[in-house]
Amino acid sequence: MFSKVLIANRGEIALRILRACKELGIQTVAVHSVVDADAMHVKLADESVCIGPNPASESYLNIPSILAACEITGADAVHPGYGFLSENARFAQILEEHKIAFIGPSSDHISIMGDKIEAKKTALKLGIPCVPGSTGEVKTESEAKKVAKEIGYPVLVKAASGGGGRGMKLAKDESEMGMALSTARSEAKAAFGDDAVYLEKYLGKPRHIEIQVIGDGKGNGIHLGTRDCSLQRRHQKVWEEAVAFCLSDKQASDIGEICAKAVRDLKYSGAGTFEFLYENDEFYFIEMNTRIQVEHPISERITNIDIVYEQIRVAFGDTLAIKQSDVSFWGHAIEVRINAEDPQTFMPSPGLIEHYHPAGGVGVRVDAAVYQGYRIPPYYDSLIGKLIVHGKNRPECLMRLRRALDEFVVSGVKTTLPLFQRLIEEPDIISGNYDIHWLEKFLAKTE
Amino acid sequence: MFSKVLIANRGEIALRILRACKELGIQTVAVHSVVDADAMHVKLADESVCIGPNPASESYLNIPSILAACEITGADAVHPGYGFLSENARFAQILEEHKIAFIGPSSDHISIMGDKIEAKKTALKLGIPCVPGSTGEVKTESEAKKVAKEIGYPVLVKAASGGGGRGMKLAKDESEMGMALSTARSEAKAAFGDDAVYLEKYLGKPRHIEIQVIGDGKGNGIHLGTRDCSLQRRHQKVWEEAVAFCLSDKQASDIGEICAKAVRDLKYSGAGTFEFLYENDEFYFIEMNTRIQVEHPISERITNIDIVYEQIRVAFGDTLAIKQSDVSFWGHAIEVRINAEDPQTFMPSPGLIEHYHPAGGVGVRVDAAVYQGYRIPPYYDSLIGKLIVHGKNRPECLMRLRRALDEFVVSGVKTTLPLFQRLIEEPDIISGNYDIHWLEKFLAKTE
Amino acid sequence: MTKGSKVDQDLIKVIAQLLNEQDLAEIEIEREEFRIRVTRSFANEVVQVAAPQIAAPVASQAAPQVTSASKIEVAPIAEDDLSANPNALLSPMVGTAYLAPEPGATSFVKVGMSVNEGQTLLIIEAMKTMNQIPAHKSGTVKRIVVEDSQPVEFGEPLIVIE
Amino acid sequence: MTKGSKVDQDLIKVIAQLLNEQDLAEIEIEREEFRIRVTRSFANEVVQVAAPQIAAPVASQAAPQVTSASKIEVAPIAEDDLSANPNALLSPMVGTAYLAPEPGATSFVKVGMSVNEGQTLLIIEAMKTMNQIPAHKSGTVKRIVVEDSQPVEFGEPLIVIE
Repeated sequence: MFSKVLIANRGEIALRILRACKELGIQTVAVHSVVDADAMHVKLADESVCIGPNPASESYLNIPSILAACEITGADAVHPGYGFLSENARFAQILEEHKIAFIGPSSDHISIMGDKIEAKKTALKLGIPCVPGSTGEVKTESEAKKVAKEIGYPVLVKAASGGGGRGMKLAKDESEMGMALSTARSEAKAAFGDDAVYLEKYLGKPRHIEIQVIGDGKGNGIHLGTRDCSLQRRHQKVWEEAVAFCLSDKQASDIGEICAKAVRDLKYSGAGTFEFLYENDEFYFIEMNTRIQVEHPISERITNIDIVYEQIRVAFGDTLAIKQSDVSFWGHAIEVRINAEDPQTFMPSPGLIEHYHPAGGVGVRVDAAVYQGYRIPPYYDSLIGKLIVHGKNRPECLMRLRRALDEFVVSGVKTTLPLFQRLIEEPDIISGNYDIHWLEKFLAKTE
Repeated sequence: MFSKVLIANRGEIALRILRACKELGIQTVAVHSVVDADAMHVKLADESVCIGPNPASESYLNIPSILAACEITGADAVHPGYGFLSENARFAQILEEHKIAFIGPSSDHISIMGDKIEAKKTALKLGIPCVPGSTGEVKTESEAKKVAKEIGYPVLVKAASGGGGRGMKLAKDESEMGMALSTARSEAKAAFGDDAVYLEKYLGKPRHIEIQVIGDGKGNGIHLGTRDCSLQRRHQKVWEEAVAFCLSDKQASDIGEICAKAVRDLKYSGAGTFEFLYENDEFYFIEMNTRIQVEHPISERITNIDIVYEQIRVAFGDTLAIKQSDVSFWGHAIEVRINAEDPQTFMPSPGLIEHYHPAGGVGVRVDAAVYQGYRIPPYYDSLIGKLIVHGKNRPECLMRLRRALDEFVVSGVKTTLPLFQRLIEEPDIISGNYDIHWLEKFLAKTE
Repeated sequence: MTKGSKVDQDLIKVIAQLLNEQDLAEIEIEREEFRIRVTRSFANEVVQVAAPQIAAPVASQAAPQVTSASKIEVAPIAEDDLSANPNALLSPMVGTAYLAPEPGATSFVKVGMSVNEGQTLLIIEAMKTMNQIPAHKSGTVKRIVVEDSQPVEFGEPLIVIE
Repeated sequence: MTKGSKVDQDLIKVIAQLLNEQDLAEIEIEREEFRIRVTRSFANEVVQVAAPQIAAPVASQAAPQVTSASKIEVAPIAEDDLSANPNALLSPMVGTAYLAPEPGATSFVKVGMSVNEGQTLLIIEAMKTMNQIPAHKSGTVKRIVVEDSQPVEFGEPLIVIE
């Protein structure tokens, strides 16, 4: 096993990785910006190295600095977490060249899945159902209109290098195509330095369904079931459930097996997620995330499999010890993301945590990197913790979530906890009757 | 279902019960002594009633006061937790007479199991293996010597109404019998107002193994597997594990089925625990606890069954919905009891909790009724919380426990957390090579 | 005097600025016939406030029938004060308070009445038993805190005698 | 009064500096007709002490090679002070510090030497690259904080020039 893992991240995921390393008996190195010297995972790590000033570009995204920290600490592996350098193929490649293990897939797989057009081509080859759309980049308005007519309006124009909703425009009919194309292109250029765009059929009321997979790079691959992450605001998930309760068992195991087979065929190594839109019993591939996801704990809870353990083991070169037949699903799990944000306006709310008391008791897991007296810095994203609850079935899980939300205290900063207390009383949430647009409509209605 | 449950207890178990009620949609009434007005479960309850001054005899043991609280709040059921009135047959009977449900077995079953001699007779009738000993009370020294010769020295003289090690004396050979008999008798008289004693074979290095059961009073009964609670100090458990890893699967399911059958034959209602000493592949019944146990969460974790839910449901009159074939066991769980005590001398350490930060993350459950700024009163027992960890197997579970202990912060008062940090490094603990005397020997050695 | 206070105000502003700039907790200045002390409060409050914060999320859900000192939202501050007031007769038990011997009858006492120590002031019913509650001292009834048929808990103020 | 308050202000600033430098909690000065008391609150540390508490259980396990400001057990207090001292040259990068241009060679500087701003004082190796680290000001080398071949992190004090 690795003797020392450097954790190239911060916040709750850094603590998550640190916990897994400690439990596997691996030494840990926390790297951090100046302001993060007080972070909980830094305090708990065996060693820590300040790698730069507060802006992420000079610290958590600073590849030379992180490599130098590997050198001076003798770390033999790097776990990138999510965000930051986790899907940076160049970083993975540089580590490969320096004979330091990257706890994630190969740089080639990151590259393929990081390019949306390439990813879709690969998915189609692997037999993964995709959204009807252009087979690649569309360059001219006339080409776009031709493709759009084939797949049927409304149509989305999307940036090839995009993400997080930027560089994405809707054309409801042919008259809107010119404008959608040019604005998507210029947004894409500005945001990603690449103006390539492609077309996709727009779905009216889809759900966001995703499949958690793990491969060992040797042709073994399994899936850990489905998640429904439809409750989103500006393409940011706020509430996730496992399993995706709108699917029949057969639908879930069929799409799971398609994804597991893709992992085997790709000889993909590490954890990954296939994301789909789901409407009228059809799945439409959106993208594959080649890293651990924020919402991984709900899959862990229903399968009793520690995904970060498995990431570390396969990165070390172990053969995947879990077969698909070993994976069973028990009950239902929900995660809500506790962000330091105003629960109505979603304005970030950094500052001092005056009181902190996490929920406890049966069926409750809290992954949070904060503590009473911790000052949330204004430089990074606002996720401060996750509340994960588990129950025998969805109604029991919702009741437990309601109970846990009542106990959870974070004060001094605003958080999204009150939003969840509102959501849990909504009939559509209780019945599970929501799609990817539901939350934004709900928020608009109650503004 | 019940509309309102009165929780006749305090501390972590009161909070545990409150959580279950909230999750089942039942209103809650917290009753409390004057000093406990600040307790966490009182703050979280729908209603609260101060039932008397701080001494337990005037509040938590004050039956008229608790009944009056039921009357004025309209509670239709009482959950007694553990300790206090939980095994008080008279209390159960008074509630029965007042048509208020007692969330526990019938007063008859409490009476039978509360009398050690009666309990043993019943166990023998039910086919439960017992320690060889006198068939009932021994009255004279000559009778005692005769019985002791038959079962073989060393022999324990035990109080019929005893518990917690009081009224219990060892006779290593015949010459010690006279003294053991008279001192046990006088201790029993002083402690329990009853000088009846009986004899039992003394076991040299037994383990404490127990079986969690649930019955519905209609002839249905299941077991939730085994626990090993051998790590004790002065007959107080400090560390419990599920399953009892010294048993083969067959041994575990055989003894489990014997206990489940006893529950069915007795028409026992509610949760209960059959406690055994175990030595040389033999089980010896000690007693049955007719209530929820402190260590119930480890059984909950490996079976995914919420024992408090089931207690409430069967007390309401529901038929047990879980069949034995529905009960499966996954992984290993360990609970450590966090007491506000000096970890070496075990002197109680009440006072203000200055910092409190419970462990979190995957596989960790914390049942604690304290918070930062809470003042632990000096009137009650010193249990302030429980740390429960779960893993795929015992080694993984131990590593997770080590990790969680490193994270757990309670300051301002002394706690037993440092004891567990020492224990987890002991080879005997790691290998599981311990019996009911191990901990006291370890503590004596390191004094 | 008015002018003086204006001067003090300016001085306090200056001191406050100093406290903040220099990250100080307290400044005290004393001269002949003049003394000023300015303090700035920090984090100590953190700990004590923790308790009510935990209760806060529950407030909206419950509709407690029973007034409890622990529920900040429910209990009027005045009652808390009464609990420590030696003039207040506190309930010795949990039960239902009755101000008259039977429904429709005249109350045992009214505000303004003189009472003697040991005289029955009200009845608390618990477990179908009517418990006569005597005055703990002689004096005049200043206030009847409970209403007829109201549930009371242990230690709850019932009647104030001065 | 205005003049007086100006005097007080200056005095308080001086005292505040003393409190901070000397790490004191309170200074009180009393003369005839004059008394001043300045305190500095440590309440904030309550919160900061929570941090070491979390770290504490770990202390026995780790054998950190890298000195980190966050590890109370490891970092000498002096270094914390140096980070804020304008005379201290702080490391602009993570790497390994070398005091001489090559193994066995004479050090770039010694304590007591005069140096000019921009003059190379040491080398930090990162990613097999030798980075010359220049003096941030002219003056006399008062202290060399790092040892030869020591790993350094971003912002770590290297050399003090006065």
